Amino acid sequence: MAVTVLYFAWVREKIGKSEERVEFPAGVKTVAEAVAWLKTRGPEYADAFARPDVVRAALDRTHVKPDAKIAGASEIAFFPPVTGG
Amino acid sequence: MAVTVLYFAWVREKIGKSEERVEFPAGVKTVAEAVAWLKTRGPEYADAFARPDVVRAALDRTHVKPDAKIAGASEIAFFPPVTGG
Amino acid sequence: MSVRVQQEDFDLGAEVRRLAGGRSDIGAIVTFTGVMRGDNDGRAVAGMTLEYYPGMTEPELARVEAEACNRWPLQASLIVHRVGTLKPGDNIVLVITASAHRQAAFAAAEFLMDYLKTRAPFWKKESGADGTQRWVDAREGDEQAASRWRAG
Amino acid sequence: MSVRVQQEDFDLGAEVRRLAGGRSDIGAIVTFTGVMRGDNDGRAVAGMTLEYYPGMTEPELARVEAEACNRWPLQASLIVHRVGTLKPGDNIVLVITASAHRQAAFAAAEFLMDYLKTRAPFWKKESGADGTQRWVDAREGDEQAASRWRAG
Repeated sequence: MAVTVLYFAWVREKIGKSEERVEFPAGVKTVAEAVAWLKTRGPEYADAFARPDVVRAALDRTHVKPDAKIAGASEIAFFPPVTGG
Repeated sequence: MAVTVLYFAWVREKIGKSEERVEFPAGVKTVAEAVAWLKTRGPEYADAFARPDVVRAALDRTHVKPDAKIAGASEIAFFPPVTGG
Repeated sequence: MSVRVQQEDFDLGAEVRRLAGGRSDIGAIVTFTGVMRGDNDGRAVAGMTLEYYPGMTEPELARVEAEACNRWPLQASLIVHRVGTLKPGDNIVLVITASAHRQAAFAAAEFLMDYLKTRAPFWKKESGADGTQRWVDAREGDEQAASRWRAG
Repeated sequence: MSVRVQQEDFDLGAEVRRLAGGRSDIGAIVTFTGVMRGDNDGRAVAGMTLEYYPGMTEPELARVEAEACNRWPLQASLIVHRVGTLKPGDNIVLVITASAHRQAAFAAAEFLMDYLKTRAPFWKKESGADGTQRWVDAREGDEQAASRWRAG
């Protein structure tokens, strides 16, 4: 299952890209599992997700919790806590 | 002791004037006593002060309670509860 | 920190620029504009006359404003209240508060409006669409709204 | 009822006129303007870049606005949030709420700001006066401010 993965703010800076297509293995079912798997891809990912409780996620542009199922999503985004306003 | 007495809003309309000089008798010490004495001056005063708990007072342009002493004041104002804003 | 009582309309944008323009110590600006509605308590209203107590209303507004500045760290504030004859849709009152943070600006603006409504000597007389006139009654809810600041 | 994300500045007076001008069913208009300060946590700040998530930020703001309209009887509302590069004194965000009565307008404006600060995808990167850059940390106080609306 290939999905578009987006990174924002310091997550984007640490990983060094704002967007990529990712083919998650079949065993990756949830957002938390997607993060764990991404961390194995290289030191820049390990650094960006060093504190996975800090990084927030959205599935198809809706805020989700780490236990959200990624099946069917076409876009996953990872970003720090928001600081607008 | 002669003081300037001002009336506002429907107190003014009922009494039929906005301002007058009044010589209160020596026995009139408080705002409540001033109201009681004014009520004896005619039916228009009796009507304006028919519910003395509703009419508010200021001494020299400061809100006061009915038991405030009028001695020394040069201006007494009577008006309904305020409705600005 | 100033208060004005005037017949003329006010310009919200211009007042905010005058208060906060070019300043970089202000993080939050809250404004409240009170507008005359065309109905009140289910009655169609054609116009309104606002009476005040010259010489008492201005210092009373200044006292209310000073109390807000005592309670919250405000960088700037303004109260403008109109008097005279107004029609539905006309501005009545403007309150502006500016602070480093939004909580102080919001709280101070609400406080100013609550206090102003129960303390500042203004009286509204409405002209109904049917030609009758009546003095607006003070609202019990306004007294309650003001009283919540006394404990705090 | 609308939301906008834009690089350009906004004009408070013009936005209020557009929302409420000529209407006689609105009695209270509250505006909140967030302005960039020249200091943050004791650090002198020279500039700021605001990043967002195109395609998510706008609908998220619209959801926050719809929630406010569910909770309070609003006649009109607006959220404008700037993105891109800003300097101290620049406007960041504008919230406007209009209602028949002031309590609803005040509460809805505070709610919009509290919710926006914890839900809308924006991220601020500050440039210090010393040339260093840093991403602004989310404030614990903002999360607490937003949580008070959940019980009510």
